[in-house]
This record gives sequence, C-alpha cells and structure tokens, in this order.
Amino acid sequence: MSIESIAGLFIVVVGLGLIAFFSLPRMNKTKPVFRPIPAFQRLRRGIGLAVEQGTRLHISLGKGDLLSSNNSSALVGLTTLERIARLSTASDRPTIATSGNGSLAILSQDSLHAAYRIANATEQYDPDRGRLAGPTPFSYIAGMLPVVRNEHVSTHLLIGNFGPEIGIVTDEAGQQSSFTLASSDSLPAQAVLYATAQEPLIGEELYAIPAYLQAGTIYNASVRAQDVLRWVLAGAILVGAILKLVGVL
Amino acid sequence: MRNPVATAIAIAVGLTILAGYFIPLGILTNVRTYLLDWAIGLAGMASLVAIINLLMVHARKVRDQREPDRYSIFLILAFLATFIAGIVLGPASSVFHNIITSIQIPIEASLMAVLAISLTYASLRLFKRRKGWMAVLFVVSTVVFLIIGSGFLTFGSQVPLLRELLGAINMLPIAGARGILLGIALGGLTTGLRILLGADRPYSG
Amino acid sequence: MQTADLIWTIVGFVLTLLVLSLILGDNPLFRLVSYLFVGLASGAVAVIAIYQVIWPKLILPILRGEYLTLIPLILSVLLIAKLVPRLSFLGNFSMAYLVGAGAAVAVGGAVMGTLVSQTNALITPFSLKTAAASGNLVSQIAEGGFILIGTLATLFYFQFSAKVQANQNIQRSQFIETAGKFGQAFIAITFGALLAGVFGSSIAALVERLAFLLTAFRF
Amino acid sequence: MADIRCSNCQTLNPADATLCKNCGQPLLDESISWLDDLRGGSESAAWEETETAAKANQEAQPNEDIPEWLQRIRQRSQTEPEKTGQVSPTEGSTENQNDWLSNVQQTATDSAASSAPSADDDWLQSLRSSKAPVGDEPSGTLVSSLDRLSSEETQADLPDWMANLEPLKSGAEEKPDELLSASSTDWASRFGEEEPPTGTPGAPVDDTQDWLSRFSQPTDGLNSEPGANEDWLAGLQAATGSLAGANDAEISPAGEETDWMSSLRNPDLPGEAQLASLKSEESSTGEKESLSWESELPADLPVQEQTAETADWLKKFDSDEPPSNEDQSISPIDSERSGETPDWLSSISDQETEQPAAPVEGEPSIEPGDESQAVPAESVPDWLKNYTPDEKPEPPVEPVAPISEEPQEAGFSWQSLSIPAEASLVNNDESDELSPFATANLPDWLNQEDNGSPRLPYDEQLIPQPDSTGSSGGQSPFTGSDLGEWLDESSLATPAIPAGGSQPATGGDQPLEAAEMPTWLQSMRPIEMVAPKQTPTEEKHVEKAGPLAGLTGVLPTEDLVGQYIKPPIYSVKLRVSEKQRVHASLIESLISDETQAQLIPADRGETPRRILRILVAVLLMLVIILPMLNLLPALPASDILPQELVAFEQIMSDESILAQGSPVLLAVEYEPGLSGEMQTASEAVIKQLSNRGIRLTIIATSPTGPILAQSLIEKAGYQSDQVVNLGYLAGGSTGLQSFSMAPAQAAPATLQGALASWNKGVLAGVSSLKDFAAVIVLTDDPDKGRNWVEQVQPALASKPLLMISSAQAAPLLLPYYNSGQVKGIITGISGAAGYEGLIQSKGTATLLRTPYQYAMLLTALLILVGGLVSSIITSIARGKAEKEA
Repeated sequence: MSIESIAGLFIVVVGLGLIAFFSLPRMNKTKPVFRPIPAFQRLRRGIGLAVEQGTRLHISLGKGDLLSSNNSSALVGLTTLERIARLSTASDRPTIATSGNGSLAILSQDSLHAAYRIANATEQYDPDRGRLAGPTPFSYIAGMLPVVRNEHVSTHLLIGNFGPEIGIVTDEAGQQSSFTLASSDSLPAQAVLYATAQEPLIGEELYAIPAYLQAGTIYNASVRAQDVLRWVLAGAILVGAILKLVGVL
Repeated sequence: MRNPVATAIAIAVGLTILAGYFIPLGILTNVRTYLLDWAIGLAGMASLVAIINLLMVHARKVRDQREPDRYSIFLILAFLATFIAGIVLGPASSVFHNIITSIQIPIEASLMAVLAISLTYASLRLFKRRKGWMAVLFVVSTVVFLIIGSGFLTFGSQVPLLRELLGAINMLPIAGARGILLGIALGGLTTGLRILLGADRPYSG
Repeated sequence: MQTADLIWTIVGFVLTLLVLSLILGDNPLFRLVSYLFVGLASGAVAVIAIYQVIWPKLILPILRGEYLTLIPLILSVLLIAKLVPRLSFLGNFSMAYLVGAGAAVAVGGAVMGTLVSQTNALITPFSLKTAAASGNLVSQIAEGGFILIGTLATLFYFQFSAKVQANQNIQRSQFIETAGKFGQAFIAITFGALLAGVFGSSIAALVERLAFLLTAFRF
Repeated sequence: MADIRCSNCQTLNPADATLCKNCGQPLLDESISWLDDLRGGSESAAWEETETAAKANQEAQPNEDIPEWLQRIRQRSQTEPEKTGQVSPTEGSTENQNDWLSNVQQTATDSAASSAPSADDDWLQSLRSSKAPVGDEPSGTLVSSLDRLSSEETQADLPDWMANLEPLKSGAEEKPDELLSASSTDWASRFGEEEPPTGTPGAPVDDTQDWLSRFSQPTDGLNSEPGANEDWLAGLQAATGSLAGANDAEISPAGEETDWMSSLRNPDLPGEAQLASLKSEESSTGEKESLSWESELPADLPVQEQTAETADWLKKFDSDEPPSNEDQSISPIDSERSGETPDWLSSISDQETEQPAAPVEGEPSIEPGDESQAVPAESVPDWLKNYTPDEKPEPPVEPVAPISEEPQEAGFSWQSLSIPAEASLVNNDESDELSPFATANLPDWLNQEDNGSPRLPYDEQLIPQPDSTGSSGGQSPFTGSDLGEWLDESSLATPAIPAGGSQPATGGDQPLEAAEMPTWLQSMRPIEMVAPKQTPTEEKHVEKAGPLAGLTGVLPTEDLVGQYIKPPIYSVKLRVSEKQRVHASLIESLISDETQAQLIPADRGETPRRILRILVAVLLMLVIILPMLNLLPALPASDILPQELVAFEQIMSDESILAQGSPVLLAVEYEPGLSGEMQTASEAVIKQLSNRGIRLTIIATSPTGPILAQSLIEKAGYQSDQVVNLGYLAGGSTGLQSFSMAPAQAAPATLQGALASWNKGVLAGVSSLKDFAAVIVLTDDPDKGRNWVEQVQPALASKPLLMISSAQAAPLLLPYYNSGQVKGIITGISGAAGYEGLIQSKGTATLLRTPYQYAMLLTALLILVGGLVSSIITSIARGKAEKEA
C-alpha cells in the first residue's frame, strides 16, 4: 500500500469523521457563522422576485459526466435544485432545470420530483421541467439559449461543470436583463463567468451553496469540515515541503 | 429516510469502489473494475434515455396548444436523420462522418467564434459589473497574457531579463490555479462523502 | 472537388454564416440552426452510445457468455422506466447505483487525483536532489516557495468559517483576511491568464472560421 | 342629596359630580350604595341577602322574609324619620296613574288583558320592584308611548324600538317565576306586535272596573272639547305620567323580572313581596276612599282623587313629619285639613287653563333645570308637526298637568318629587334627564315604607295605596324593555338596581330640597354626554322611547342622531400617546414612500449595446481578414519558445523514444468547436508521426472525438492500415481508469463496431498502456487533460505523456509539465507555429499566426481602452452622485 494511498485513505476517514462530528446536535446548538458572500444575498432576492413576479427560475447543472471526477459540482447543483425548487413551488412558473449530460438530466427530474413531494405539491410536478438541453458541450449551450430567451426566466443558476462556451449563455442572459449566479469547478469557465456573469462564485464557493441556502445541518457540517481539512492540507503541505527540503521524503 | 433501498445501493456501491481506490486487494480491485464497467454501460443507457426524453419534450412543444414551438420540429427531424443514418450506415460511415465534420464542426466552431466577440464585448464592460482592485488586476492580467499568448514579443532573445520575466509571469497563474484546484478538491471530497453517508440522495425522486 | 464535398462545403459555409449572424442578435435563422444542431448532436450521441457503449458493454458480454452483465442490463432496463412518470421510481435503483459510483469516483479523483498529486507537485521543487540535478537550486526553491505561498494564500482565501466581531461584523481572523488578500491577487492573475487562454481559443476558432469562409470555394 | 356614592369604589363624590373622583366611574348607577343605605349593611351582606332573596323569590314564598325585612326597616326607621312625608305623594301620583290607566282601558283599541288573578298577582308583585327604578317609571311610559308613536311616525324609530324589545323578551324568558315570566312574555309579545301597551293592563283593570267606567264620560268630554295646544300639551304631559301608570300595572312583572335579572337577585325583593301581598288586600279600599268624593268632581276627577288621596294619607303622617324639615309642606297640609282643598284644586285648574306651561316655569324643582324647562315650549310645535292628534289616551289625564304646579303653593317634598316627575316627563324626556330625576320618588317611597313599618296600623293605612306602589312598579315596563341590556350590564357584577334607586337613599339623610333637584339634572346630563357607554342603558331608552320624545321633536336628534353619532365620539376621544403618534407618522411616511414612484435608472437601451457589439465584431474580423488578404504586414514569429514546446519537440525527434513503426496512443479529447484550433495545433505532429510510420491507436472520451480523429488523420494523409480507432471510451475518468488498468476490456471494439484485435495488427505487442511508445493527448479541456495525467500517466511507467493543448487549457496543464507528469506541451496556434518553426515546416499554424496575433493584440487593446473608458465614466458618475448627495 503506497504512501499516497495511505494519505488518501487518511483524508477520506478524517473527512467522514469531521462531517459526522459537525453534524452532531450539540455541535449545532449555535448556528455556525460563515463569511458573508454578497452573491447569495442577491440570489435570495432573485428567488423572491421570481416567485413574486411569477417568472421562472432556471438551474443549469452543466455537462459534467457523472462518472468523471469533476461530477461533484453537478451533485451540488442537484442539491441546490431541490432546495430552490422547494422554495419556488409557490411560483406561477415552476423551476426548470437543464443539463448537458443524460444522467444529470434524469437526476434533475428526480430532484424536482423530490422537491414537489416534500412541498406536498406532487400534482404540480412536470418531468419536462428537468430536461437535457444537449448531449454535447456546445449542443448543451445551443439548447439552453431558447430557455434563456423564451421561458420567462428571471433568475439563472449555473452550477456545474461548464466549458468556456458558457460565456455565450451568460452574455445572452445579460441581454435579457435577468439575474445570473454562476459557478463552476472548471477554471476556464470560472474565468469566463467572472468576466461575463452577473454574480460569479469563485472556486470552492460552489460547494458552499447549499449551506448558504440553509439547506440543512449536514451542509453546514460539510463546509465546516472543509475548513478543517483546509488547515490539515496546508499543514501537510508545509510539513511535506520541509521534509522534502530536509531530504526525508 | 426516502427510498432506503436505493440509498443502500448507492452507499454500498460507492464504498466498495472507494475501497478499491485505496486498498490494493485483488478482489477489491476486480470488484471495483466490474462495478465501474457496469456504471459506464448504465451511463450510456442514461444518455439514451435522456435523449429520448428530450425528443418527447420537443414533441410536446410542437403540439402545445398555447405556445407551440415550431422550431422543435426541426430538432426532431435533424435527430431522426442523423440517428437513422448513423444506425443504418454505422458511425464510421462517410455520411455520418460528414454530418459531424460538415455540420457539427461549422456550427460549434462558429459558436466558439461568437464567444470571442461576446467575451471581448463583455470585457469592455467589465468595470460596470466588477469594482475594486481585484477587477483591475484581473483585466491587467488578461491583457498581459493576451500579449504573451499572441507571441508578439519577438525581441525576447535580445533581452535576457525579459526571458526570465516571462518565465516568472508564466509561473504566476500556477499558484492560483493550484490553490483553486485544491479547494475544489476539498469541496468535491466533502460532496462525495455526503452521498456516501446517505445525506444527499438526488436519486430518490 | 466532388459534388458531395461541394455540397458539404456549402452546407458548412451556410451554417457558419447563420451562426455568426448571432453577432447581430437573436434571429430566426440562428434559432433554426441551433435546433437543428441540438437534434443532430443528439442523434450522433445516440448512435455512438448504442454502438460504443450499450452494444459492447451490455449486450456483447452476454453474447460472449458473461451473464454477470445481466445485472447492469437489468438496471438499464429499469432506467427506461424513467420515461414513464408512473414507473419512474423503478429507475431510482439504477440512478442510485450511478450516483454511488460517481461519488466514489469524485472522492477518489479528488483525493488521489488532486489533493495527493497536487501536494506532491507542490513539495517536489523543494527536493534538493532534483534541484541539484537541474543545476538551478536557488531559483527552483524560490520558485517552489513562491508557488507554495501563492497556493496556500489562495487556499486560505476560501475559508468560510468566521466569527461575529464586537461591532456585529462577521469577519475571519486577521491572518486569514490578510492571506485572503494575497489569495485574491493570485486568483485574479490566474483568471486573467485563463481568460486570455479562452480568448486565444475563441479567436483561433474565429480565425479558422473566417479562413474557411475565405477559402471554402477556392479550388 | 349630599353626596353620590360611587358604585365602583364606594367613594363619596359631590352631588354635582358626574364621574367618580376616585375611579372615574360614572356616578349614575348607585344601586350598591343605595342597597347599603337601605340595609345599613355592607355590600357583602347585600350579596348574602341577594342569594337568600333569590331562593325566596324562586320559591315564591315572600312570608319567610318578613322578619328580616322588618328588621331592616326598623333599623332604617330610626335614622330616616323625615322621609315619611314623601311616601304618599308617590302613592298619590301612582294611584292617579292607575286611574288614568282605567281611561286608557276605555279608549285603548286593544283591550285584551291577561287573566285577572295572574295579572293581579303580577300587578301586586310589581310592588316588590318598587325598589327598582321608580325613575324608570316615566321611562317606561316613554317606551310604551314611543311604541304608539313609532307605529304612527317615521319608521326610523323602529330599529331603536325593536332593539329595546329584544332584550326584554330574552330577559322575560329567563324569569324564574312562572307568573312573572308569563306576564312578562305576554307584555313583551305585545311590544313585539307594536300594539299600544296601554291596551293591556291586567290587574288594574279588574280592580278598578267600576270606577274606571265613570271616568270614561268626562274623559270623552274632555276629548271632545276643543283644547288649545296647551291643553293638548297638558293632556299629553299627564298622559305620559298616566301612561306610566298603565305600563306600570301591566308590565310590573317584567319590571320585577328586570330587577331579578339586572340586580342579580335583589335581596330586598322578598321583603317587598311581603309588603305587596299585605297591601294587595287593601288596594280596593283605597280606591273606594277616593271614589267617595270623586263623584263630586267632574272632569278633573283624577286630580281631585289624587289631591284627596294626598290629604288622606297626609293626615297619617303630619304627626310624624318633623316640622323643621317640612315647613313648606305643612301649610298645604293644614289648608287641606281646613277643607281648602277645593280652592287649591280650583286654583290649579285656573292656572292650568291660563297657562299650562307656567307651572313648569314656576316649578321650583325644575328651576335649576333650565334646559328641561325650556324644552316644552319649543317642543310643542314640534310635537304638533310630527304628532297627529288621534291619540285618545291623552285627554283624560289632562287634569293631571296642573298637579305639576303643586310645589308652587305647597312645597311638599313629595309633590316636588312626584309631580315634577310627571312634568319632567315632558321636559326631561328630550333632555335625557327624566329617569334620573324620577328615580327620586323611589327612595321616598321606601322611606315611607321604612317609616311606616314600625307601626303596622299605619302600614295598614298605607296599604290602601298599593296602586301607588303598583305605579311605582310601573317602571318595570321600562326596565323590562331594557332587560337585555340590563343582562349585559349584569356582567359588571354589581347589583344593577336602577341608578335612581340610590339617590333617595343617599339623599334621604336630609329632607329633599328643591334646590337639589337641578343637581340631579346636571349630574345626570354630563354622564350621558361624557360617558355614554357607562350610562345605565335604561336611560338611553328613556331618551329613545316615549311620546314625549315625539312631542318635543327631539326623537331623531336624541335617538337616531345621538345614537349614530356617538361611535365617532369614541374614536375622537382615543388617547394617542406621543410615541404612538410618532409611530403612526413613521408608518405614514413609509407608506407614502411606497406609493411614490421610484426613480428607475434610465436604461441605455439595447440598440447602443448591439451597435457596440457589432463594432467589436467588425474590428476583430477586419484584423483577421486583412492579414489573410495580405493587407496587413505579417508579424515576425516569436523567438521565445516555451520550455514545454521545446521539450515536446525533443521527444518527437528522439528516435529512441519514437522509433519507426512504434505504437502510439492518440487521445482526441476535444470538441468539434475547437477542432479548428486543435487540428492546426496538431497538424505538424500528426504529419511527423505519419512520416515515421507510427502505428496509431485512437481513443476518445468524448463521443465525437473518434470522428474528429478520423478527419484529422485523413487530412494528414495517414494510411488507414496504420490506424485503429477504438472509438469512444465512455465513463469519463472512470472509463479512463478502467482503460488504464485493462485497455482490452475497456475498449473491446473499434469505431466500426468490430472487435479490437489487441496484440494483433496495429496493436501488435500492445496489451497494456505501457506498451505504447508514447501517449499524445489532444485536449481543449484541462479536466480531461488532468484525467489523463491522473489516471493514465501512472500506468505508462516511464513512457512519455505528451499534450497538444488548446490555449484555454494550457495554463492549467503547465503545472503538470513542471511536475514532470507531462513531458511536453504544444499550446494552440501560437505554440503550433513555434513548433512548425522548430521543425522547419510551414503548416496551417504558420499561415494563421499573423491574423491570430493581430486579433489577440486588438482584443488586449480593446479591453484596455474599454476598461479605461468605463473607469473614467464610473468616476465621473460617482463624482456627480457625491455632488448631488
């Protein structure tokens, strides 16, 4: 068993332990405080406005393959979709979800269904609201453009794995004067979104979306575990550098 | 708990594959290989199911009484033409090949070309959306790397200092990129662990 | 040029112009092209999925006598139930399998693919052996140190946990705030470099398309 | 009266006080203090009595309470001797009312009456309620009269009137005593039918049948004679008083019931019941006494009867009455003794014919009450206007009017109480002072009762005036009419004995002086004005009901207007603190802000943005096309080549690594959209591989990758037998990992669908990835590039992993070169151009380099200029905003 495997297993076990620990009720007696991210405040306003104005919320889950290592952003997008759909079941126009991958399209339908079931509005659930925009990255963009233009969408949430071509969508959304909160685990996409999106989330802020939307205790615990692991990783890097410099490694 | 059987399946499959990552046991590795191979087949079927669902959505759009989407018919026709040609002639046939190279490539490449204009236009108006020194640094960095990327600097060989400087500048993005990648990895780790703990169940529709 | 090639060239030429018309704004012609494109891409992916995935991964093994493959085949059949709303719950088991596998891949990829490998890459420049081998010991360690600081600063910038100060402001520790500022600078530089790269790719596509338009009919 | 005891806090307040100086409670309902005075006991004692009395009444056995009652009376008699002189006037007046009632009986359209015994009992039992508000007596009259008027006048009165009746019915239903409940419901039902109440006397009718018949003649005569307005007025004034008697007689059960319900079982009722039972035996004899000389009197018989009656009973009391207190009252008594009664009566009749309103003016008891005094004169015309003279009951009582003058010559306290009480029916009805004023009769009557109780013989002589008590019980219709509201007030948990009932008790300590009368009026008036809600409800109905209201024409102003205008008074009197005002103004300002149209920042509009976009597109296209057309000079190639590019070229040129005919794995990981850049970037490398006869194995993790790879090698002129296209590897990084571990299992088939022949043909000697001489990855996605580095590179052993990257992925792939995981990288068009320069080959990259460089530089310039311009505009706008601020 290589040292990399041991280190990897250690990180996984520590991560599991931290999430379980921060999920304990006694650890949540006082609500954890996270740094303010203005984009989330505007997102809440956008959701409220969409519900009030009877416009639509659009969540796009990206093109990430569920079996690729970059699928975690899509999983966060699914959690966000369920949360947002639950918040906006009262809206005249239900939330719509698009994705650039078949597996994500099916999961988006499941998440929407779960949201409507939790809100006791299963009869309002429409599978067509979770659809595949296009099976390839560019066809996904081309399939999203009609949604941005013609579906009375006032708020777009782009959460997932995108390519730089997502800039076409954010530019179109800007022309439609609709609110756009975008985040991706793809760095080129992040750079493009920083330049074109109304409210971009940088880097791992994507993974904190459920916690900032008060989706549940487990998500707060996840973010707190992420912060602890950050320090563990930083310490490991410094120790590793010193050991490397000393010649131990 | 919603859908306990499905949750158990997800946790069992996930933990088994994860164990195969770190524990070098022959049986674990073989099981993990099989499970992933099946997952690949499932993903292919999921893509097919999602495409059929996409066609059903557009078929309903065509028949929609209130807001019929006339363009959807072209989507369905294009799908049928490509699908039939591909199934009948095979993906290696010249017709299917031309469909991709002579239709898909021009469209996608043109979209990429449109992206160039969209990005340039968006960058012009960047300071309307972004304020502060980070935005300024972002623009400066963009301009600098555009110039470097263009290969316009032809006098580098004559100026040794410039060569060193360019080498150092090329190193700058690496630091930020590594930090972002590490952070994303941490987020991906906790997200995956939530599913393995059964806390996130996007499949329990 | 053969007639077929000419036809395909004309098709490509027209499609390029129609898509570039998006620069002038949304128009029916672009909509038509975009719908055609989605349909075409879906058809192509469906064909490739059948030929390259479903056939070799789910059916061919059974024909070979690997009946264990019946498990994913059954799961795939259950997945088809997702097309029928009343029976869609049957597909949940297949999706649970996929999500579980995807989560394991995400964790494994994040830990082994990024955390471990990137950490290894961060500390590698501090190896005196390799530095001595490269013959540029100081510059390599200085470069490694610079990247290390930049990486850690960027990592600290994303720290979420904070505390409520006496003035009711939610703030992180002074160290984190200071490190975060450096991290922001590195992030801005990285994003600038990445955007420049995207510009390079998109401009390359524009150049290639314009070159195609100019040379399409130059026989 | 000296002081008014607050019913709430028992604090003594000045006579003219309207609200308690201690608790602010209106001082009208003095029942508690009155009860205390009567019993000389505490309120708690009163409550105990209340319980016992309630039981006693329910059992209808008043005898049990006699000793208790007499005991109390004796106690009171020691302290209030002077009140005895005030007893008979009440009796006289009430008897007179009963006489008049007989007339009403004759003239009433509806003469239906309840059975004699029951009605008799009712009427006798009404004595019990003599403690109940006598002051309500005229009120009851007003109610009954209003019923008549309301049926004739505007329908506007009906709502109030009906409102008064509803509570009565409800109260009647709650009456425990069957007899009383029967009669009360009967009475109530008659009200419900809007029938003239005068047409339903019970006991009085039977008791006085014979002599009532004699009254009919003069009454009719009076009716026939053309009377002036004054006569009408006098008649009506008397009528109201007599109507009260009528109502008293008929509605006494209801009145008693009202006491029952409202006074929370008045403890004294048993005693009163006993008194009533004793008096009922002698009632007829009293009437016969009056009849004995009534025959001599013609038309004004009722007056004579009353005066004679007065004389009779005055004889019994003159010895008891303290001269000091009753100086004024003695002289008339003396004159009466000396047989001057006829003169006195004649003088009354003269004054009556001359000026019926005069006595009102000269009425000492009314002097202070200027308002009540002035009202009749004004109200007469009103009455003529809105009152049609078809009222038959009024004329018979015309003679009664002069009686109101009695006090002038004979300042009998009882007269000053009883007669003005009738006069005030006219005056005070409109001024809402009637019932409080009239209530003064009740205590006097009680005092007489107290006084007489010690000496039973006198009591027996008192008994012949049961009708007086019956008349005093006549307030019952009024109280009965207010039964429902009484019930409402019973929630106050204070024995809701009619307010006036306590007045004599409190004022009984000293002889009642006429000068005190106005204080009653004054003290009552503001109570209704200031605290209308606190005012006992029966007074409201006094205002609403009664012919006098109609007579004075104040019915609409007092009843309707007063009633409908009061609610706004509450709102006006809302006490709003400064803090509340501030909050209110704050809310108002907030609302006003909301209603104000918000300034929407002017939208630049879509057109300028579109023009700018088109301008940018045109500029970019120009700088790309012009060099292609050689209209712009070509830029010199960069002689600064990236290390990764140089490293790539070194590996490609290394024969030991890429020997002739060695197998190479080519991963095509880019989208069709970037095929232009990727084909240009990889063109030179593919040509190199082709030239060396490299066996090429193609695989892709993107669906279109294999087809793009096919076109790539076709362009490069690759021979098909040197290439095997394994097609699409599904599963992303997972599939790639499987492929790295077991390539034959992960990619079993080719793009054509045939089984891939591993270890054969193109794949000869290749069973795992490390068997490939090199792996070249063409990617536009850093994630895919990273997947190859993370998943495949470890399986390559020492074999090189090279990358041809799109410009957008290069910044993230460079670290892998620095880490040594990737041995060389070619980045985009500029890198390919540099590579072509290295291998001295001119390909597409070299051709496209100049337009590409121009476009990149122009983009950099546009971003710089755009940034500067927008920052300047922003700073200018900020400056403007600061100036405006």
